[in-house]
Amino acid sequence: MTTISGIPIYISVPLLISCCLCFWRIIRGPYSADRIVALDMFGILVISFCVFMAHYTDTPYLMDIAISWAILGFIGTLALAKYLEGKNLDD
Amino acid sequence: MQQFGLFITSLIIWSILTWIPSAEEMSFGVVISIIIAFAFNDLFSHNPIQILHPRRLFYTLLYAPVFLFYCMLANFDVAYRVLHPKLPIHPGIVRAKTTLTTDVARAFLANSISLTPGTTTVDIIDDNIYIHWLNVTTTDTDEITKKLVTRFEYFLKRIFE
Amino acid sequence: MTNVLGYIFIVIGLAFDLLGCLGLVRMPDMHTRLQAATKSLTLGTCSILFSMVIFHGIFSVMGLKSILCIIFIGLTAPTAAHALSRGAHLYGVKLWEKTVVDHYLEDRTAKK
Amino acid sequence: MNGMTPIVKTITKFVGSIILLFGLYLIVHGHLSPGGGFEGGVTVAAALILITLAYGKDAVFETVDLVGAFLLQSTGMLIFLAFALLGFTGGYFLLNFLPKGKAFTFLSGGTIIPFTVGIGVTAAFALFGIFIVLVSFRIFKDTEKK
Repeated sequence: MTTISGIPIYISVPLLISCCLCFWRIIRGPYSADRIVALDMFGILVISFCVFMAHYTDTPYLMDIAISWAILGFIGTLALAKYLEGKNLDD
Repeated sequence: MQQFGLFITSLIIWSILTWIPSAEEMSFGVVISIIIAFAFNDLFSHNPIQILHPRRLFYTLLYAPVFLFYCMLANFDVAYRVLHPKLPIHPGIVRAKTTLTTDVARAFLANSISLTPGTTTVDIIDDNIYIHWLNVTTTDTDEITKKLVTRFEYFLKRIFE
Repeated sequence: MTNVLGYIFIVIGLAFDLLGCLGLVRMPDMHTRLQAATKSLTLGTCSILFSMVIFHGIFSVMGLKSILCIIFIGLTAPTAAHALSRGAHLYGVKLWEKTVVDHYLEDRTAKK
Repeated sequence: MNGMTPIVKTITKFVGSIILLFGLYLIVHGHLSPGGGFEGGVTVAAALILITLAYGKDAVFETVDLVGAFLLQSTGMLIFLAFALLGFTGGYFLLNFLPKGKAFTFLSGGTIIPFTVGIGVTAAFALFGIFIVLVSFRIFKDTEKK
């Protein structure tokens, strides 16, 4: 069966199309807020990639990478939201 | 009390991460849980044992299917609006009232509203909760409160207060 | 039988992921994009993770870590959406021109 | 002073301890799973940065300020150096002198666990020190302008 880095092609192609749509919004978005939204959603898509690779290549420790991606994506989004508010950290 | 609750929570999550836990891993987990219980002592729920009250557990079990139903409904709603060629949306940010008082209940109310059909919480100031709504039909505060907030408030009031 | 159930969950997850990203492209302004994307991608990824619980059983490495990941995403994704929405509104992102009403802007300007 | 909205503060209460625990898990399991000293240290620093973002800078800076961060960073380096020098008891530098257990169990690394703990402490507090420096530099510049 045709695979892309271990994931069957009927699963990886829809995910890749979703990633391309996110990239289109990152390149195109008129404000920086639009780009941050697309970046946040891209992080959630990467979690699905990690889970599928862990399942199909039978390497369960890739789940650790999925959890840390969720953590760092959340903190990055919060920091960028704080930047958008236009405040310093002490007020 | 709250340090003990944090200790038990950390130990459970540690045993999830190191499945199947052996004796040496669990003894290391006890040390790490003690470190976390002292590092986070006033950054956790102040009375964690109260969530095990039978009335709260009963309403939590009742709340889960209701929430999942609205979550599924939200996704079909989004699918309909995205796939429709004319894009049938009338967006707007509206004001609603909430009667919940504790911060935990308000946070879960905001998260529930964010995951249900056509609504996202923008901000909570005092008793006003500002909601971005995809399909604005009225701008009256009482009617919006009845339509969007009350269906979760009934459960969350009994779970967290 | 369990395999069929797991594949049903995977198909649901992939379909909602795709629809959410389509909403990210088609919607007219930032708040509506945030709505479509957050809801669809949260449920889509959670259903993919839940399919792993069905494939491997709950008490395995994959199953337990998937449940931890589901709890984490379910708590954090709406919170990130809320912070982003508030930040964008304070930053001054313009709403769509057909927007019906904006009580938040009225109250913020009235307070000043 | 007052950080972000109450919703973010409440969710930080639930999530922050999980992030710190996950960082410590990555540090300690460096020889069995992806991760190790540096990656776990980054996750621990991320937990501290999350609390700083959500609660304002006073919540963390009263326990760990700039001097404390650099002291703890040096302590991590000293842990690494101490275990490396202890190798001379058996003959040479960086010798794995602790007993090595069965492969793929938790205590199979010998001195790898103390080494990764040292690297993790160093990475965590070095990154947090950089974060403090960036934040306070920005405040200093703002006050200077006025």
